[in-house]
Amino acid sequence: EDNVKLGFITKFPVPFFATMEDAAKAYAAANPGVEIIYGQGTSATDIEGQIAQIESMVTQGVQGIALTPVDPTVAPALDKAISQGVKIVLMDNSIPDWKGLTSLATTDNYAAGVIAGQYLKSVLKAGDTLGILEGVPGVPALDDRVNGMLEGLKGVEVKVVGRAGTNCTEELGINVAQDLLTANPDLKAIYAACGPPAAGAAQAIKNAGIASDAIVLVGFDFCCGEAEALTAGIEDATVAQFPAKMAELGVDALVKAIRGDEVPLLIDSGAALVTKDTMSQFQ
Amino acid sequence: MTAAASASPVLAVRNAEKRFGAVHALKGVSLEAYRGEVLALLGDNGAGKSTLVKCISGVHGLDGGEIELDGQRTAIHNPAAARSAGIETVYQDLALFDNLTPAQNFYCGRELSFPSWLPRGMRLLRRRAMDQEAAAVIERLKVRLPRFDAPVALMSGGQRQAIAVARATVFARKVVMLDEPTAALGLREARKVLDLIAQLRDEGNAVILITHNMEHVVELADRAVVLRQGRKVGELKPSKANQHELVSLIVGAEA
Amino acid sequence: MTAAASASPVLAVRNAEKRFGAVHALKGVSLEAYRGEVLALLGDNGAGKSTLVKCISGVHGLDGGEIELDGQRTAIHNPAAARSAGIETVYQDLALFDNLTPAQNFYCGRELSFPSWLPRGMRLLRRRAMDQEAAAVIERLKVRLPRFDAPVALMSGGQRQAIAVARATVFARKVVMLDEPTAALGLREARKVLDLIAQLRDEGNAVILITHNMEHVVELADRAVVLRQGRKVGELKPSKANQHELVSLIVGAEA
Amino acid sequence: MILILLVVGISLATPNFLKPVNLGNILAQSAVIAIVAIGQHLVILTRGIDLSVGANLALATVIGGLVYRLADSGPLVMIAMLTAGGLVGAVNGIVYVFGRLPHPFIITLATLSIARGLALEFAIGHTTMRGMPSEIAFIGGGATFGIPNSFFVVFGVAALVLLMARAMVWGRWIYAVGGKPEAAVQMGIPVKWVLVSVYVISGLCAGVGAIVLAGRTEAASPLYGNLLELDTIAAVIIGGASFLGGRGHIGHALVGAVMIGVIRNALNLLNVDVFFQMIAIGAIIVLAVEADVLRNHLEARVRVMQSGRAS
Amino acid sequence: MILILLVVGISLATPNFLKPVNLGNILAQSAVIAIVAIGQHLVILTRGIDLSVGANLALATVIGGLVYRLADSGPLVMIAMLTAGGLVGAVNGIVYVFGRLPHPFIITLATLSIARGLALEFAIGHTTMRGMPSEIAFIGGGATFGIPNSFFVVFGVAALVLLMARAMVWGRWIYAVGGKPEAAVQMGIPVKWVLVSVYVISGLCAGVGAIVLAGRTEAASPLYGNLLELDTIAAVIIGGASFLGGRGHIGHALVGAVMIGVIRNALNLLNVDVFFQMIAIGAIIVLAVEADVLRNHLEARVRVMQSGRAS
Ligand SMILES: Nc1ncnc2c1ncn2[C@@H]1O[C@H](COP(=O)(O)OP(=O)(O)OP(=O)(O)O)[C@@H](O)[C@H]1O
Ligand SMILES: Nc1ncnc2c1ncn2[C@@H]1O[C@H](COP(=O)(O)OP(=O)(O)OP(=O)(O)O)[C@@H](O)[C@H]1O
Ligand SMILES: [Mg+2]
Ligand SMILES: [Mg+2]
Repeated sequence: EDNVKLGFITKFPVPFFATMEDAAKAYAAANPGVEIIYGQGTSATDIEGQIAQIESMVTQGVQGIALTPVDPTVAPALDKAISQGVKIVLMDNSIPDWKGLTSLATTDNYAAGVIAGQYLKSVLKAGDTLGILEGVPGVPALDDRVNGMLEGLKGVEVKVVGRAGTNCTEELGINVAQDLLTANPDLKAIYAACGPPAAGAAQAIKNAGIASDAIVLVGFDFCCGEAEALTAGIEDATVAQFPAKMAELGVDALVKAIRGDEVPLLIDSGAALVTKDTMSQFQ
Repeated sequence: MTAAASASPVLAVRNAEKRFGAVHALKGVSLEAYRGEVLALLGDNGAGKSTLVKCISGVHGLDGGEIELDGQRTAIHNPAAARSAGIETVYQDLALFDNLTPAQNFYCGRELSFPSWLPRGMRLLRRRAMDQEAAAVIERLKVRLPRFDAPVALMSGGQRQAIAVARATVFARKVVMLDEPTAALGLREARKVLDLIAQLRDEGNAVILITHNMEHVVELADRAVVLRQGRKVGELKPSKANQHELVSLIVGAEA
Repeated sequence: MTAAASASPVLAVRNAEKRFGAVHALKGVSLEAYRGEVLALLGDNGAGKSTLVKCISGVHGLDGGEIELDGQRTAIHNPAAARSAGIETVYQDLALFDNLTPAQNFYCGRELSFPSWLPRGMRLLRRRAMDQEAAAVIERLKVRLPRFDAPVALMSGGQRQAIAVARATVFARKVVMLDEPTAALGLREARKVLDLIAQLRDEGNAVILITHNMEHVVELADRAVVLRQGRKVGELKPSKANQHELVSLIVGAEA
Repeated sequence: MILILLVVGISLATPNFLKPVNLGNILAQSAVIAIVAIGQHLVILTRGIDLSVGANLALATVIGGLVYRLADSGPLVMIAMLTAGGLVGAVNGIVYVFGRLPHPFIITLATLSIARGLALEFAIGHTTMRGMPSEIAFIGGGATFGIPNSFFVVFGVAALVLLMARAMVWGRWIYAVGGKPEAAVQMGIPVKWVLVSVYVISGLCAGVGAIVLAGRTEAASPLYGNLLELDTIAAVIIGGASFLGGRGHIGHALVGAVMIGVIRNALNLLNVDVFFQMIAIGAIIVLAVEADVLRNHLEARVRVMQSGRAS
Repeated sequence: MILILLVVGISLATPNFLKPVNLGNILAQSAVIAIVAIGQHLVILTRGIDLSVGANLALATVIGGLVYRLADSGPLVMIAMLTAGGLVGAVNGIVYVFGRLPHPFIITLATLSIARGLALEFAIGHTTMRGMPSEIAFIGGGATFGIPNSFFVVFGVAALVLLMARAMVWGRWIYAVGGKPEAAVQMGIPVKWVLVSVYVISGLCAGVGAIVLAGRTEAASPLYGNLLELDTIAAVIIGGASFLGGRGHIGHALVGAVMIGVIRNALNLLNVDVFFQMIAIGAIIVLAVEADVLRNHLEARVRVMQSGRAS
């Protein structure tokens, strides 16, 4: 078979994307003839950095790029790449209304949010209060996690008593959670749209000396200290994606497409609810 | 010398009051300056001379009293107003821009520019004309500058002072105030500045000169006003004869 | 007056050379200063006087030539070295800290502190002692300051200069250089500074005085060294009689 | 100078670097930083700082994006972006000057936060809005004779500002205000208006940057321009301007911007791992500035020695 | 002053604000900013700026986290964090001073990038490492008599630095260097070492901040301290220090830090919408500073009028 050269671009340095990169490296090791070069941005808002990476990969003559688009606005750069014969596979999240892609390997964040919402619905009752630690306001994938959760929660009249951005950092997570707890001593549940603020919220609950079963904490990502919080019983559930699977499926689809095989437009790598009892399967 | 005391004053200050927090720097000072006359403003350190100059030039606002120009009560809100009313000032701290060349310093705030129908800031600079004219003035004052196109930052104290004095002469139209213009000057340069002051006077300006050098006062001044601790303590016509009287006015009774 | 020219010089500069880029500021200048003597350093603006002072005080390094202290060739790498070798300087720009009070300015870089076994920066300040001693010196100089505990930023030109001169007197031990110390001073303050210079001399310091005031030179200086455009053009004993000769040395042949 | 050394070194290390398409990429990638750095440069000339440029740019794209939804007109959208940028700049300048704030840091930090908040608030769905008029896409993403159009925009803005700063009275005043603000007051320069004007121009440059970035991405986003303030200040300082005001040349700010672009591009081409990229960028920037310092120092030395021999 | 007004206003708007537990929260939330702002304050006193504090703090927690994995010893981990912070500070100071850089902006921007890169590189799994010795958890997260322990840390650091700045010769030198650097050289002050020392202390403060934050979260993370540089500089400037150096008081920097904490806390308590929070933070900060400016202005006026009547 022909040798292929691919680019693999992830968003920014968190374990989720590191896991994806590792999976891609494993794929390249297992498939001689597949050469992959890697790139990563610096933050959740590093749009210009990602565009620069796409451009320089094209310069280096890759035949395809698998990437986790940090923002829909990288599309023109991808279009330019496609015009040079480069195939594009998106991973993790899509670019709405963009038709250039060969395939998309993803967890549907909205659907995953619904999973979290349904879990909350199962433990909360009408009149309970909920605080939301958002991710980075304006980042669609993260906003979907919140909107999906609210969708999943429909049916019980839960009162949302606070929403604040955390930039997906633990520091802001702990501060905002602390303030939520103060403003609403009767708070029943906290939902965090990414891992670090979930861990921060767990720490805030612990520091406030609130009994771990007095409050429901649901996170997202299953990373960055959530495992410890689940083990300790402070965090009750989180939503895990399967980054390794996502990367492997994405790269595989790209290689196949370059070699001329037919690949499906949508590849779902799935998401699942993780609780203390089920967490061992996800580690 | 050429002054006509009977003529009306071009500049008059009446009962000027100025406070800086607890410091009462000017306590009801009045003075008058006439065209074609050199008025010496004397006083020991901290007497309030520079403060008075800055009030007239619009840097400070007066807390009380008023300023008349050509008999008209005038409010001088800022230095731009003073300059366009024809008052030029050589400040004690020189007010030079270290990052600009002598010519640029000369015309700063008064740039030669065109076209005149544009607002001032948007006009184009006439660099050549400014360079030439500034060079001519410097030449006239016989100031030796190491380089004419280098910023003034590295020039010697005297060179800097000469530039500041030269600047005021270019724009003088009515009143010129010089706050210790010869303090850092060498013999030759000091002489040039004195000549220049005489020339400014002869051109019909009212010159207000602050200095601690009695020889210069006796040589040039038509009248002298003496301040002590913010108060006007005397006014007389200086001469070799009454130099001692002047000195005791300045330093106070105890001297 | 009390100088013994036969004694060996406490400070000797030999063939000092200094360039600033294209400007050749010192061209092989030599001079000697003796204990108990006032040496006037004269020259027109830009002659290189301040540059020479700054080379001796360690602000600039020499490009050529050498400096001897008490007959020992000494490299003065920085101002701290000069100060600890006993050389105090009053700079033309005063080197005052606008944000500090007079007392703090006095002792800056030389703070009274304890315990002495700690490295200097880590010792504790003896504020009271510094405040009192500084106040005493100011008192002695009869400088009128509006407030003693306010930063010097807002003081008048003369007040600032008086503080800078007073500072040098506190630490004088061997050589004191004063770069135009009376330039901005009123009559009374100038007199005090001259008295102080005499006192520094009588205490056995070698005093180097830069000034443009010939009266002061004639009154105080035991010897005068004249610079012109970076070169030493003469050295003589100033007196009323040869004041004219001195002036023509300073301004050059054409005058 | 240092830029040239850098370019030579990189081209030896990675052959792709000198490909025309890559050089075009670098220019396009540096364009936004360069344009905004020009405004930042003027602000720094007056001893100020403008932290709001990045958020301002984002807000301008969002406003432009909203206008585009009302009318698919390139000129209208551009005017909207420029107006938005200029307005934020005017707020900075006016509050700083007439509010007598001790330093522009606070107000521009505040407008950074406010503009970012407004951009998120206004953006439809609080997120990226795709689509831009074709004129804007042409300016930001197109190329003429293989040279990205954004390069011409940089060139145009630089030439215009250079002309204003060098040939106009106003430019002289900027240097005077930066050199010695008190003296500028004493000389009767309308210092307050000069200060306001540089913030307005910095805002307008952010508006131009918004046009270029929106054109390049064919979208508007409230997240654009993150940390652009640091990049532009770095470009200006690398270019040799001083925070003490009154010193520096616009050309140098452009060199600084391109230098940052070249370093980032080279690290991408060399496939350097992300974490190491961050380390390398920091190190290279310091080395570049340090090299410049040493060069000036050596040059001064050599000059002294040469003139010594000559005389 | 303004802080008090702010507090009164907020407590009227939200009754929860004055609850002891919330006041404790504010202190804990402001602690890191306050500690790091103390170091930043010294740097700004000397006309400098330290952009690296946030990344430095992150690196320090990561180093501490690594040491914790080797030995569960509170003192050892603390020493590791302080050493890491101090070292980065030393690099800043030494490169700036002995590299004769024109301004510390460049080098601290570089170490910001480098320290962040190193933190990511070193962190196990490139991410948050949970777990801290109990001593550190006690310092950062515990409370004594209902007062968060981190408050005592802030207090201790502030008292120590205040003592050093006011009572020690070194402190006088800092003000001298900030007031007029050339004069400081002329007076024989070891200006270079004074400059190095403030960057080292700023680094050490980042190290202390790392201890508090790691203790509060019981974790180490390479992502900590994002934008902390802007928060601390804002705290210092809100507190009234000047970028022109030599002016300002450490107490004011603390007030500035608490002010930022109070504003953020109040907006959370009031359940203000995310985007509007950003807008409100910006607006309130400017208003607070502006109120202070006006107050000073009025006070000066009143004083002139009173002394006018008295005489
Ligand atoms: N901006 C200011 N704020 C506070 N006090 C001031 C200010 N300017 C001057 N002063 C004080 O006002 C008094 C008069 O100062 P001024 O500068 O007018 O004296 P002067 O007569 O010019 O003295 P000199 O001959 O030394 O220049 C001094 O006590 C000075 O400290
Ligand atoms: N740091 C510097 N860099 C470049 N040139 C300098 C520097 N310092 C002084 N010069 C130049 O060196 C020459 C001598 O200057 P210097 O200050 O020594 O003169 P001076 O004799 O003290 O004059 P004045 O009586 O005016 O103070 C001048 O031409 C000056 O412009
Ligand atoms: Mg005065
Ligand atoms: Mg001199």
